[in-house]
Amino acid sequence: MVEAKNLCMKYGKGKQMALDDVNFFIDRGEFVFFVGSSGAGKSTLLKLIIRELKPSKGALKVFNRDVSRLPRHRLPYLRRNIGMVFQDFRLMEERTVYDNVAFAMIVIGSSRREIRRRVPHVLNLVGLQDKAKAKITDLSGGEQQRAGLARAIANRPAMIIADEPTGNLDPGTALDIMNLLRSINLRGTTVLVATHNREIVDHFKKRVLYLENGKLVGDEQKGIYTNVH
Amino acid sequence: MVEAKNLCMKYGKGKQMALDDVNFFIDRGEFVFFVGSSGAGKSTLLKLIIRELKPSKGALKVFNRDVSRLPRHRLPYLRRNIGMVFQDFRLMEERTVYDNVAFAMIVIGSSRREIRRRVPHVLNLVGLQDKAKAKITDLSGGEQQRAGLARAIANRPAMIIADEPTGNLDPGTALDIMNLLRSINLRGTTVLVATHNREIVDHFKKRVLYLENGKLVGDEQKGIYTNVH
Amino acid sequence: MFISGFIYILGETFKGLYRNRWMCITSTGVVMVTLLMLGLFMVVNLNVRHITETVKEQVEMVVYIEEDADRATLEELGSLIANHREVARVEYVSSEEHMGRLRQQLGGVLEGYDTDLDNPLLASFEVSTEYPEAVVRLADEFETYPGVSAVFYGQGYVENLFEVTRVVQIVGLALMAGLATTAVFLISHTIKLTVMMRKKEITIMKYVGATNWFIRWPFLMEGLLMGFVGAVLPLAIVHYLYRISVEWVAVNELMFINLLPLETVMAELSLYLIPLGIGLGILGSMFSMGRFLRV
Amino acid sequence: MFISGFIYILGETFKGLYRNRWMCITSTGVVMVTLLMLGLFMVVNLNVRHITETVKEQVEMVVYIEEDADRATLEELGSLIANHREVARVEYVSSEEHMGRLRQQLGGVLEGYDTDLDNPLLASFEVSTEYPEAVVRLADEFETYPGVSAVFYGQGYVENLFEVTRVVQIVGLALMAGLATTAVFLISHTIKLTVMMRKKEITIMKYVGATNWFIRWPFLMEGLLMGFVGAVLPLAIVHYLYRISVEWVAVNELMFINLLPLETVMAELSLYLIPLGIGLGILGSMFSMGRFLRV
Ligand SMILES: Nc1ncnc2c1ncn2[C@@H]1O[C@H](COP(=O)(O)OP(=O)(O)OP(=O)(O)O)[C@@H](O)[C@H]1O
Ligand SMILES: Nc1ncnc2c1ncn2[C@@H]1O[C@H](COP(=O)(O)OP(=O)(O)OP(=O)(O)O)[C@@H](O)[C@H]1O
Ligand SMILES: [Mg+2]
Ligand SMILES: [Mg+2]
Repeated sequence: MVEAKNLCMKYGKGKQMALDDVNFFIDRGEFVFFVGSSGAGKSTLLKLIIRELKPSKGALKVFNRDVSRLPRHRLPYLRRNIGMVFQDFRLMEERTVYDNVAFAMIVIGSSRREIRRRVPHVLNLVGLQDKAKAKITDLSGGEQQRAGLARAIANRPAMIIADEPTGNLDPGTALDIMNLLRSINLRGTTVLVATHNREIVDHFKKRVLYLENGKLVGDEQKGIYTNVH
Repeated sequence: MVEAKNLCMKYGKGKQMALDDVNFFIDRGEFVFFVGSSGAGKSTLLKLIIRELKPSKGALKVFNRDVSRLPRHRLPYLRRNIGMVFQDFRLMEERTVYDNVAFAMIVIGSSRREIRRRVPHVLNLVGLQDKAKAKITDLSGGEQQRAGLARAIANRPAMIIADEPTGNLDPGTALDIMNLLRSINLRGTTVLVATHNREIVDHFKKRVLYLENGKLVGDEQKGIYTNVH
Repeated sequence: MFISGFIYILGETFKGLYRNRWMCITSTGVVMVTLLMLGLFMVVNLNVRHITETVKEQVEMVVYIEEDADRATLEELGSLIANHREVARVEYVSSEEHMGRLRQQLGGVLEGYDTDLDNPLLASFEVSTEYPEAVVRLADEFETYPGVSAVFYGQGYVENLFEVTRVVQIVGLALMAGLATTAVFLISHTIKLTVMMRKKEITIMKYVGATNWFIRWPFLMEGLLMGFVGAVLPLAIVHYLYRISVEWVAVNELMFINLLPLETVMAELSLYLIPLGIGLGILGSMFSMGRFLRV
Repeated sequence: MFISGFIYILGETFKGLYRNRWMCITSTGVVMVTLLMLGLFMVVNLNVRHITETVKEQVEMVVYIEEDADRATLEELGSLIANHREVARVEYVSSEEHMGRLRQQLGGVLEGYDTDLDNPLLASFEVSTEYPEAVVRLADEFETYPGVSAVFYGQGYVENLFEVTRVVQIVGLALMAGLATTAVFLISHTIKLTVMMRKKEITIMKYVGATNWFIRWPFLMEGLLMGFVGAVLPLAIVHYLYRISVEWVAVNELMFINLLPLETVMAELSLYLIPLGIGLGILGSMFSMGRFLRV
C-alpha cells in the first residue's frame, strides 16, 4: 500500500533533513502509528503520501504508484482514495460541518441521495450530529478535529491518514475516535495515524514506526509508545 | 485574580449555553487546570477572561476589574498582563518565530536591548532556539504550539492562560513545557491551563476545575483527571 | 457525477456569491464603475467623432471660371468636374447670382451701384466632394483645368480644421485605449484579490481530491455573473443619461450639437461592454485561481 | 516605548511593504493608473476650458452711432461706455475707417464708387467687455443710450457660442467629478482588500495587547507611501506627455490650439493629485482596518 525507499525530504535550502533515508513497507489493511517527538518528521511523511510535498530524494509508492512521478492531473484521483485528517484541520471555515463533509462526497461524484444519507451517519459516528449546521469557526477545537475525521471517512477511502487526530480531544472521546478508526480498519481500510497520545498507542498494540530527527529509528509490531523515550 | 459569578455565555441565537451559571474564584499565584470533554466550554471561559468574548450574563472579574464593563480602549492593557496560548495558536504566519515573540514585547514598550536579550532566552526555554528565523508556516504543529507559549511568557505577565498547550506535543516535550509553566508559577505567576492531557493533570496534582456541558461540575485541590470520567 | 456535479456548481455559484456577498458587491461595483466610465467616455467620443465628421462634411469648394471662358469650355469643365470620381455634387452659380448674394449680405451698402452693367464677380461651380479631405487635392487638380480662374475652399482655414479634427480624434482614441486598458487592469486586479481571499478554501478543495475544473466552475460562473451585472447596469445608466441628453439637446434646440441617435450609440456600446465585462469576469477569476490550483 | 516603538513602526512599514510586495505593487498600480487617468483628463479639461475661454474672449460688440448725432452726444456716449464698470476697452471707429475696411475686404468690387461723397456707413464704438457673457446684457443697455443707432455683437451666433462652451464645460466638470469619485472608490476599495488580506494578522496583534494606534501606524505609513508613489508617478508621466504635446503643437504651428503652459498645468495637477493619493492611501487603510480592530 505504502512503500518508502531511501525517502529523503529537505525543505527549501536549509541544511537539515526533515526526513532522512526512510525505508518501510505498509501492507493493505494494516493499522500503523507514527510516533516521534515534535518536529521529528511525522507530518512531513504523511504530506508526502498525499503528494502535498514532493520527496527530495528516494521513492515513495502509494497504491503501487510512485507518487513523485504522478502527473499533476492525476493527483485528485490519488487523494480521493485517501481520507486525510490534517493536523491543522484544513476545513472550509466559512461553511457548515455538513457542507465540509458533503463536499468530499460531491467531489467523487456521489449522488445526492447517497450524500443525504451518508453525511448525517458519519457525523453521528464522530459525535457531531448536533453541529451539522454550525459553521466551522463556531466549533470548539475538538469539534473541528472530529469534523475533519468525518470528512476523511465519508467516502470509505482505501486508506485513512490521520495526523494527530486526538490532540484536542479528551481521553474519553479520543478513545471513541480511535475505536472508530479500528473498526474501519477491521473492514479492510489501511489506517495510518501520527500521534503523541501515549495512552492510545499503548492501548491499541498496533504496529508502531518511530521517527527521530527525520530518521526511522524503530518499527515494531504491537509496539508501545514508551519504547523510545 | 479571576472571579466568576453566575457567569453565563450563549453564542448567537442558539438555545444551548456554552457556559451555564459558572462560579469560581482563583487567587493570585494559583495553578489551575480546566478539564472537561470536547465542547464543554473551556476555551469559551478562557476567551471571556481576555475579553475576546463578552459574557451574556453574570460577572467576571479579572485583576479585580469587571471585564464586561471594561471600555474598549482599556483592553490592550488587560491583555498585556495576560500571556495567552491559543488552542489555534494565532501566530502571525508570514513572520518568523523571533518576530512573533518580539512583537509581544514591542507592544508593551520593551527596549530593543531587552528584546534582543529576552527573545532568544524564551525560545531556548521552549526548545525553539534553532527555529528563531523560521517562518511560522514552516514549523511543525508542536513547534507552532511552543512558539505560542514563548510569546505568552516573554513579557513575564501576571497571569498565563494556556488553552490545550500540549495537544501537539509528545509526552516528553509536554512534560518539559508543563514543568516550565510550574516553575514560572512558583515565581508568583498565576497559571490557568485548559487541557485534555490526563497524564499531565494527574502528575501535577494541582487544583482542577471540571466543566461539563458548560456547567462547573467539580472544583478540587490536588485533583486528578479521571475524577469525572 | 453529472447531475450532482451540475447542481453543485449552480448551488455553489450562488452560495459563494452570498457567502462573500460583501466582497462580490464591491468587486461588481468596481467592474460597474469602471465600465460606466468607459461607457460614458465612449458615448462622448462617438459623438465628438460624429460632430467633427459633420463639420468636415460642410467643407465645399468654389471653382471660379475665367471671365472670358466660352460656352464650350464652360460645359466641358462642368462635365469634367461632375464626372470626377471624388466629386459628390456640383452646382453652377452665375456671376449674377453671386452679385445677388453679395447684395443680400451687405444690405444697403451697394445701393445706387449699378451692378448689372459692370459686374466684377466671376461665375463659378460649387463642388462638394465625397470625402472632405479630398478637397485640398481636388483644388490643386481643378486649378489646372482649362477655363478655371481660381479655386477657393477656405485655404488655410480648412487645413487647420482638418488638423484639429484629426488631433481631436486621435486624442479621443488614445484616451479610449488608455481607459479600456485601465478598465481591464482594474477589473482583473479586483477579481484577483477577490479570489485570493478564498485561497485557503481553494487549496483545501484540492486536498480533498477535487479536480481543477471542479473548483474552477463555480468561480467562473461567479466571475461571469459579476462581469455581466457589472456591464449591464452601466449600460442601463448610460442609456438613461444619454436619453436625457438627447432630449435636452432637442428641447434647447441646440441644433448645432448633432447627437447620434440613442439606438446607434447603445448598439455600439453593448457590442464592447458586455463581452468586456463577461470576458474579464471569467478570465480574471480563472487566471487568479491558477496559483492556488497547483497544490 | 517611544524609541523602540518608532523604530518598530518604520521597520514594520517597510517590512510590511516587502512581505506583501506583490499586493502592494498591484494596489499601488491601481492608484497610479486611476490617478493617471484622472490627471490626463484634468489636463484635457483644463485646456478645453482654456480654449473655450480664449474663444469667448474674442467676442466684441459694435455700438453704431446715429448718423445725426452731434459732437456733444458722441463724447458723452463715449465716456458713458468707457466708464461702464463692465467695459474693458473702447475704440472709436469713424465711418471713413469703416469704409476703408470694407474696401479692403471686397477688393475691386467698390472701385469707381465714390464713398467719400456719400458714405452710407455709420461711425461706431468697438467695445470689449470684462466678461464675454456680459456682452448680451450690455448690448441691451447700450441700445437705450442717447445717440445709439444699433448694437451688434453677432446676435444669435454669440448666444450659441456661449451655450456650447457652457455645455462643454459642464460636461467636462461632470466627467471630472465622476472620474474623481471613481478614483476615490477604486483606490479605497483596493486598499480595503489589501488590508483585509491581513485581517488575521491585525486581530492577532490585538490579542497580544497592541493598542489600535500601534497597529494602525505601519498601515497608515504603508497607505501613505502607496498613495504618494501612486500620485507622483502619474504626475511624472503627465509631465512627460504634456511636454511632448506642447512641443508638438509648437512644431506643427497649430497656433489656434492654445495650450496652457506646462508649469500652470503641473501646478494645478499636483495640487489635486498628491493630496488625493496620500489622503486616500491613509484614509483607505485606516477605515478598512476599523472592523478588525474591534476585537
Ligand atoms: N463562535 C461560536 N459560535 C457558536 N457556538 C460556539 C462558538 N464557539 C464555540 N461554540 C460552541 O460552544 C461550545 C463550547 O465551545 P468551547 O470552544 O468552549 O469548547 P472547549 O471546551 O474548548 O472544547 P475543546 O476541548 O473541543 O476545545 C461548543 O459546543 C461549541 O460548538
Ligand atoms: N514548510 C516547511 N518549511 C521548512 N521547514 C519545515 C516545513 N514544514 C516543516 N518543517 C520542518 O521540518 C521538520 C519536521 O516537521 P514535521 O511537521 O514533519 O514534524 P512533526 O513530526 O509533524 O512534528 P509535530 O509533532 O510537532 O507536528 C520540523 O523541524 C519543521 O520545522
Ligand atoms: Mg506534525
Ligand atoms: Mg477548546
